[in-house]
Amino acid sequence: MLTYLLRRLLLMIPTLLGITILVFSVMAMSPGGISAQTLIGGMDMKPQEKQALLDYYNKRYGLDQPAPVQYLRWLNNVSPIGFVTDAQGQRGEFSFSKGMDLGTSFQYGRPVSDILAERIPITLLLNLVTLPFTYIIAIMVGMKAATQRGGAFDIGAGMSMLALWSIPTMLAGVLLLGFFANIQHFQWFPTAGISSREAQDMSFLPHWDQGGFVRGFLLDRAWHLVLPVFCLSYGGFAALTKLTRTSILENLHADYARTARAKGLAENDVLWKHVFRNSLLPLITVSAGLLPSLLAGSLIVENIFSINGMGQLAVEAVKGRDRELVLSITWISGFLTLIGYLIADFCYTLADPRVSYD
Amino acid sequence: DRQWLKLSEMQAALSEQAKDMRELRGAIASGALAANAPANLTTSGEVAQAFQRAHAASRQPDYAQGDWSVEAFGTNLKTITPLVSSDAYASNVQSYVLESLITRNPDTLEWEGLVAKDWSISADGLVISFRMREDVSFSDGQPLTADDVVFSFDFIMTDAIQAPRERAYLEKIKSVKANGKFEVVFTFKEPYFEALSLAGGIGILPKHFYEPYLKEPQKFNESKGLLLGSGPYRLNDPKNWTPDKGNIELVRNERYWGDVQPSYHRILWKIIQNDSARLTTFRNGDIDSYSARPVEYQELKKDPQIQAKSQNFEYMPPVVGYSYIGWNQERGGKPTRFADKRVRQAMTYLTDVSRVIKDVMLDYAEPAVSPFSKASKQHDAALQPYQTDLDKAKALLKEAGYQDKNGDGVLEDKAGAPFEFKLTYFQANEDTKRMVLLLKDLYARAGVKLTPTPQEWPVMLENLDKKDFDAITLGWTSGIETDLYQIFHSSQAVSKGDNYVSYKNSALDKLIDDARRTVDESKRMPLWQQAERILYEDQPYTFLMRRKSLLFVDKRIHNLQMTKLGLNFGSLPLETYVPLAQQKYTQ
Amino acid sequence: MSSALLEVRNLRTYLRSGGGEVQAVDDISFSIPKGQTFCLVGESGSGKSVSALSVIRLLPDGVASHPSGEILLNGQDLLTLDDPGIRAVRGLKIAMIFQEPMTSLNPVMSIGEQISEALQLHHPDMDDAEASERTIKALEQVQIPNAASRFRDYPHQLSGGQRQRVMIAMALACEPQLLIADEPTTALDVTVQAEILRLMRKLQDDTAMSMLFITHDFCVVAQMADWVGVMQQGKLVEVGACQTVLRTPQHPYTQQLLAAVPENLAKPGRAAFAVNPAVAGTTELADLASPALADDEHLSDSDKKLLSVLDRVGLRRQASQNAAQGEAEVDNLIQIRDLKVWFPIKKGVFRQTVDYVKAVDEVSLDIPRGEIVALVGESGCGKTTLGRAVLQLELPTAGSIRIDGQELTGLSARELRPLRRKMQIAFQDPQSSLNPRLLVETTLTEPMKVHGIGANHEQRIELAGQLLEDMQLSRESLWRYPHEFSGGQRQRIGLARALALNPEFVVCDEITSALDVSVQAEILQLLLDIRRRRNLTLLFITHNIGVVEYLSDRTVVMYKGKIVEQGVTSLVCGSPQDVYTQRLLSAVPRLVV
Amino acid sequence: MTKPVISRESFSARIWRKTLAGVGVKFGLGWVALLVFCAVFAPFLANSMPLLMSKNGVISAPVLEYLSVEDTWILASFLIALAVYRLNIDGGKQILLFLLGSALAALLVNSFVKPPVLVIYDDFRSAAYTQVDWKLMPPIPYAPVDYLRDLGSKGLEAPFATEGHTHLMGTEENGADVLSRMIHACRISLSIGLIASGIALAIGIVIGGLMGYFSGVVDMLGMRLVEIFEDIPTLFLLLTFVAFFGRSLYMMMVIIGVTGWSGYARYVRQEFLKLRKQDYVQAAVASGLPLSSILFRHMLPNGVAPLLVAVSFGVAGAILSEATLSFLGLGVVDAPSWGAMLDQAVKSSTFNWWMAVFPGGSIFMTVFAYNLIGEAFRDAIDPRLSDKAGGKA
Ligand SMILES: Nc1ncnc2c1ncn2[C@@H]1O[C@H](COP(=O)(O)OP(=O)(O)OP(=O)(O)O)[C@@H](O)[C@H]1O
Ligand SMILES: Nc1ncnc2c1ncn2[C@@H]1O[C@H](COP(=O)(O)OP(=O)(O)OP(=O)(O)O)[C@@H](O)[C@H]1O
Ligand SMILES: [Mg+2]
Ligand SMILES: [Mg+2]
Repeated sequence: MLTYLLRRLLLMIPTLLGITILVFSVMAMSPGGISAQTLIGGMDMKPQEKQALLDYYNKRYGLDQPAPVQYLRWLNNVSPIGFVTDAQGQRGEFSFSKGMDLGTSFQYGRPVSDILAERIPITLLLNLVTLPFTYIIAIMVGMKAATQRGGAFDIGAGMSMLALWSIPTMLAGVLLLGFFANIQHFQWFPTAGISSREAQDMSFLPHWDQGGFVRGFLLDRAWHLVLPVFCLSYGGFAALTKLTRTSILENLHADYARTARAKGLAENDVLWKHVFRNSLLPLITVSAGLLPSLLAGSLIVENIFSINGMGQLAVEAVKGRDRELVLSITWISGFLTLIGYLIADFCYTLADPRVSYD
Repeated sequence: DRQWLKLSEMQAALSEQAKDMRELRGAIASGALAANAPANLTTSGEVAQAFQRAHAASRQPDYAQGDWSVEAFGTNLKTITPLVSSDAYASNVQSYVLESLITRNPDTLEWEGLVAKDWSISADGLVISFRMREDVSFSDGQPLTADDVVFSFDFIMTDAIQAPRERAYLEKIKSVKANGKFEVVFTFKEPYFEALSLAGGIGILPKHFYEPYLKEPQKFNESKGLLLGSGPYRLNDPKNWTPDKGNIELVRNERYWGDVQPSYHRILWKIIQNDSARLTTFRNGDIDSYSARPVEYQELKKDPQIQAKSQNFEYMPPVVGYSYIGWNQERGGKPTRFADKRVRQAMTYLTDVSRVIKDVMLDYAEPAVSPFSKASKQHDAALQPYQTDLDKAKALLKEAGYQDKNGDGVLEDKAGAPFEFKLTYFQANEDTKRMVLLLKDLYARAGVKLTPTPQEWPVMLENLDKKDFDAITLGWTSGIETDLYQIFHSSQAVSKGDNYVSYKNSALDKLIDDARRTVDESKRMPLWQQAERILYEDQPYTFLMRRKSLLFVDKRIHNLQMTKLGLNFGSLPLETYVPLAQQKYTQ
Repeated sequence: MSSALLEVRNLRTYLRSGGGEVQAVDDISFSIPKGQTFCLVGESGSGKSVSALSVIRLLPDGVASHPSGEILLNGQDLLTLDDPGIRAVRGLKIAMIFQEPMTSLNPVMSIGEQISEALQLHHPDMDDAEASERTIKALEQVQIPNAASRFRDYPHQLSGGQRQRVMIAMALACEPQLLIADEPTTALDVTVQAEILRLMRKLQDDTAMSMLFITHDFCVVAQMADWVGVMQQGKLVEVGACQTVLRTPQHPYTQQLLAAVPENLAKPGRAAFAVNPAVAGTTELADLASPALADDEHLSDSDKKLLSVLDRVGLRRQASQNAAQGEAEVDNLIQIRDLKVWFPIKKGVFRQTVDYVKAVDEVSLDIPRGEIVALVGESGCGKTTLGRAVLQLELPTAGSIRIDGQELTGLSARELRPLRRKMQIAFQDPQSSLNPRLLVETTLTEPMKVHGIGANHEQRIELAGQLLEDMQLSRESLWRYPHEFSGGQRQRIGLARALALNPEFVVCDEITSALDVSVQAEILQLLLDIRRRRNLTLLFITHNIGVVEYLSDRTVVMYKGKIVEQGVTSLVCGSPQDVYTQRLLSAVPRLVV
Repeated sequence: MTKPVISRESFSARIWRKTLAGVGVKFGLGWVALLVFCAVFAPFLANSMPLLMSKNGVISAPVLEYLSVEDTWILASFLIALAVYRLNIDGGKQILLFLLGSALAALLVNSFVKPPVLVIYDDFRSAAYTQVDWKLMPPIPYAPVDYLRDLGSKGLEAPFATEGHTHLMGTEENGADVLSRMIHACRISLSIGLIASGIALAIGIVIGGLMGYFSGVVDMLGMRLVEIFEDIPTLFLLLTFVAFFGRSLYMMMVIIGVTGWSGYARYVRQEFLKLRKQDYVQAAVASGLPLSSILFRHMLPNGVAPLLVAVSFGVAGAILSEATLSFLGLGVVDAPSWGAMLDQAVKSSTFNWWMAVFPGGSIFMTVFAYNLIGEAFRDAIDPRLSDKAGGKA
């Protein structure tokens, strides 16, 4: 198991390197490339002032050097082992404990690590709420469809899931906002953010107060998450439901299910005790694959619901050509995805005794 | 971590209270308390000029303190630390917290003292000395003295501090000296017509708060929420605001020194990037104002639900900027087709500004003749906007050598190159896009082919720096009095200067230099007018229009008035309030 | 037959499939007396499984219907039972085991759990401790070593034979009166099959249960059955006591089936060569060979002759080696020397090779021109790998392979191409051995074109047509797709493809094991016929000893990657020397009538 | 022994028949056919100039004069496709012939069609075109970029709201007729889906095929490449590419294609790994067939069916991608596209239902149609699903 883990982690390194190289080259090859000029937004600056600022950035980020050198510099800063660099960008001796420095965001002027530390939890929260939600619904529907194969429910669910899949997220988001967060229709949910200002002064759990019901931080958060989470998840229903259905159907007709029936087990027990666990296996495998698409989905959902997560940040970073931020966001989301795959594989080992890694 | 934050807030509050108690005791002992009685109880005679309007508001029968003011920003702020921040949103926030020596009177547009009591200017205009009020303190209780003003200047002028823009302006100042505790003297290197506003407009930073950062400038440059001042509102925690909070919240400065206390308990800005979400939030009553595009404005004005809950304003503030099309005259060291004055004039004749205003802006704009607004004294009333004239334009183009030789409908120059150009514009603005599409059709009638080229902001900036574009449409903001130097002086046509159309006219250069040096307004204005006539003739830009502000404000907000500076909504000292009955947010 | 446990009367089972109905079981009647075994035989698709599933009512509800019939278990009609009723019968009174031990157990439940589940289901008051105790007992009963410690094992940790034992343990846990076994040994090796069959007979004796045993192998029938029913297209064409049916089959179909068993096939033109030192003769020979008799001066001439025969047999090994060498000098088409095919086992962070699966290990073998060499051995012993290695489909780790004296190893694909013409391969699975997207014509003519056989397309088509006719297929078959043929027909096309290049040497990898006996017989006869006409050399991989004896001139026995015995077929099969070979042969069920 | 059912139809024909059996798929194909029709004949369906008119006895067809290079090429390609379809030759050759034909058409059209560069749509409502003996207008008499300036349109009018000129689906922000834009936008939606998936498929097959056939080091490196493209959220890659390389329609197709191949590669690899072990592939190797034949004749066609399913979903995904990019403000500029229209609706704070419903509905319908086709196709291919009711084997 340990060697397996180690091997997987080692294999991540070329992938992550590849990701950063790819993104870096895209940025470097793009018209204008990465240069200090893109960092200076001010219009009302005197030429010499501008020049001074340019020099400052050039020195700091080495932006006047050729792209490969810039990349290596960046890589050296990011990797936990490498050469120590001082404030002037001079290279010092080799060290194994220098720590990671994700650099400073061009447009925010803040350490990238700080920014990400703020944003990642939000996006992860959104996704981690979405994932089980998607799964529960998909499994329930898929199961019912499989057991009533060919029936009205099966066909209806299949069609409507496919239809859901086909609705563009932004349309759904805007319609949801327009209808369920609008005083003109149903103002059931808030329009923006993931918690309201008032909730910061509330206790964590909902409770009754002398003034009446206080929804508490938790409930407030949940209330804010309803629409975004729905928007993020509905697209996943179709694929997962289909998968669940297929998987259950396949297992219902498997030899071991027949064995179980021959033992005298009732159909329901066959389904739940034998078929269900086996049918979950393919679902575990795809769960990791959902993560990147969820991260991408966050891009739109966060935009519509004014949630300050990674997605929102990614769009801003790309539009603002914030090299350090773009690079870190990509490799970190890549890393998260890879970890996701790893966890999924690990869960698979737990669920399926046949698989073992040594 | 949320709980932990609250804990630290509480600690800060407690320690401040303890300090207050100590000070209070000291004050009682010295018998100074009487002078510090609550400001809004004092009679009008004792109210400083700058607070007169606010005072009048507080005399309204339904005036009440309380409630929050809630607004929305369309983008997330990166930082609200003064100097480091660069956007209008941050400076909006800062205006509630930082104060300067003087402020402009909304009715007369004259300067009047805020932190300064009065000031004197030397005869040559090079030395300005301000006498300051002695009762001003920062929101943490420390008194504000001349030292703080001197510090503010020195701080900005420190190279390590990332304030190149401010530094560039203040370069004209030779020195700032404290003359005693409450007098400060600014000395200029050369006469400058805007010297007073330059000196008096510096936001006063508390020395005790910001001085430590001189040692760690990097920390300051990268900070996101270092904000403390003497203004009516303060950050709950002046050091630790971060963008991830998703909103910005200011609380009332309980120690505010001003003659009138502000009305709202809190000022809150939410970040809502999606336009329709912002409107919905406004509809739902969760934000107090909504600034609309012309098309929206017209629709929403008719919307009964909006009508029932809000008041709408359309106005043209005097400082409103103008939009233009800049014709690039030099590319890669070679003159372009727009280097020919006749071509530029022809383009202006083709640009049917009144149609743009009518079709795109729905009449919520007025044509711009020059960089100077109609109301400005810099403007020569005799100049009228170019009247659209297709024939004149065609004639001018023909004179400049353009003709359709191959019969494909597009003009060719003498060398046979077709008259095609790309018009660069900022992609995110719908109105601009509509306008460009309209211009495309208008130019087509004269056989000129326009290719719309929307661009991302960073790309556009880069192209401006490299002067890599055919023509561009953008806007400039203006002040009460507008300096032409930065944009039209030929010295600014160097690389990365703001004269990126490479317009050069030595006569204009001389006029600009003279005007800037002339402190006497009556002599300066004719110079500006002369300069304006040259610009009018040369058309380095085709001046388009000035847009009206179109604003919906919640009906809760009372005492909204139009001033010469525009709507008094959000102007300081605060004049608006929410009557008790309509208050929505409790403390 | 008065004490019949199960009595099936006029059972019809119709299955809905696609648009129409299949009359899978058409009016069958039989009965199984207590403690006895009833065997159902018949070819694939004849309705054996459906009959069995009808009895335990495991056919899907919506699909199956029974227009007529009764299934009486102890006089109670199972067809009229409601759902809970039939569930009480399943497992408790009738248990069933299936063909595929690999998939019949739930892969994610431990075997102990699965057995106790059955126990607790039918004995609701049994607590966990007792259930596991009974489970362990059941496992011991089926001779699983260390039953207690294997309780928590998962199915994949067991071998195929062990899994089938677990299935049996599970079926017998509740001590049913009737056990239905649907081809329980078809997927297993002969040696394992023998053990399982022995076990089942023993358990039957112990528990006095009845058995409904389904198989398509008459040899197994001979070992197991008290009663036999022969099915054909859903009908029971012949029922009777085992010996009677096997000895004196009445129905032509039964006769035809019995005749197709390889042992009963007439051996074309080789009867004389078949010196069969049959088991019967061995005792006499052993007597003769005893030292007491050896120095007896009074031995008769005939006895002396016999002794010398015995000597020859004893020295057979050496003799056959000498013979092989001698022949090599004459005409050995294929010469394999010290061939190793090792598959690396990679482990660890960097996937270092830590060990090898020695699929083929130091194998030396000569195949004389024009002979059929049979390669036998248990599953996984490396037969296929060897065959593929000869054709360079698997790269050998070491050793040399020569065809016609030309070295094959180390040649590049380009250099190999002309040699490929000489050697071809045919496969076991008729489903996957033909490209489903290509017309038979393309499958046959494409290789010809590559190797420049036939001057033009028309000529190649003519050749291909000829080839099909040789295979007793119509010429029109050229213009069909593979899925339009039956398994046997496809196998013929597969052979035709192999022969299209007119090779000298063909590897046949279990080409008949997926086929019914009658089809198998046809193919075998065809093969002999072709060999005769084209002077083909064959490496015939199989695990069916009957086929080996019928077909091959020489036999090679492999065990764990090595050749343990080789020689003339009659000698190897008649008096095996190697322990493994002996075990293999003794496990082969014979149609001893 | 039961005789196997002998049917004379080929594998692909059987898949086709099964695919077409459902109701959903017929609807899906119908919708796609409608889109194709609209895309091909867009200039004749919605345009500002008369199809035919007679002035002073002279009959002219202004639409034809103004047909752009693109219009002409699409028409020509369509005709070639029809002709090729009629020819009785096998599939691969048909496709090749079509590609050749339309490339030739592109060449010819580019050198011979010279429509006017500047079109002033207002003129078609001037005397020159109104005072005629008779004229035949297209069903929707507005071009997609005809902003109706002469009619004083201020944009954003609801369906049937305007007097004097009907707009079945209203007008958009700039005053152009929504229906006309919708019709012309079919081209973008169709082409972006097909071309982008085509590019992705080509890359995916090559890389996946190499990985699957050679395995070992090639496989290892290839998988890293796949992971790289898989782990960066596609939308993010798209965003980066578009932001940095500008946004023409073609660029967008290429980018969506270049970023979307990883799934196909994985698929092909798996399929090839499986196929490599198949006996008929082994037999092909044993027969000494050349590598190209093994890869493209024996392996690819057998692995391609499940791939096609993935493609039909991929096409749907590409359409959504375009819409999403438009939504994030990175769409195509002037050309009418559903995504851009939806974006207008979504961005505008005054919710204009016709701007959301029609383009949004079309995106939905198109994606749904492709998904239906893909689904039906998958069911047809996957025997485990379709024939389950029957046998157990
Ligand atoms: N679920 C089903 N639906 C429809 N037809 C079926 C079904 N199961 C079996 N059949 C058909 O019923 C007939 C009898 O099948 P059955 O499985 O009993 O054959 P078998 O004798 O057991 O063959 P084998 O030796 O291959 O197992 C066959 O034609 C088969 O195709
Ligand atoms: N590509 C491979 N990689 C690793 N091991 C393999 C490979 N192919 C075969 N083996 C192993 O080599 C051994 C011999 O396999 P082979 O297929 O030759 O057996 P076989 O005698 O043909 O068995 P069967 O009768 O089941 O067909 C087996 O243990 C098998 O697991
Ligand atoms: Mg069967
Ligand atoms: Mg084998």
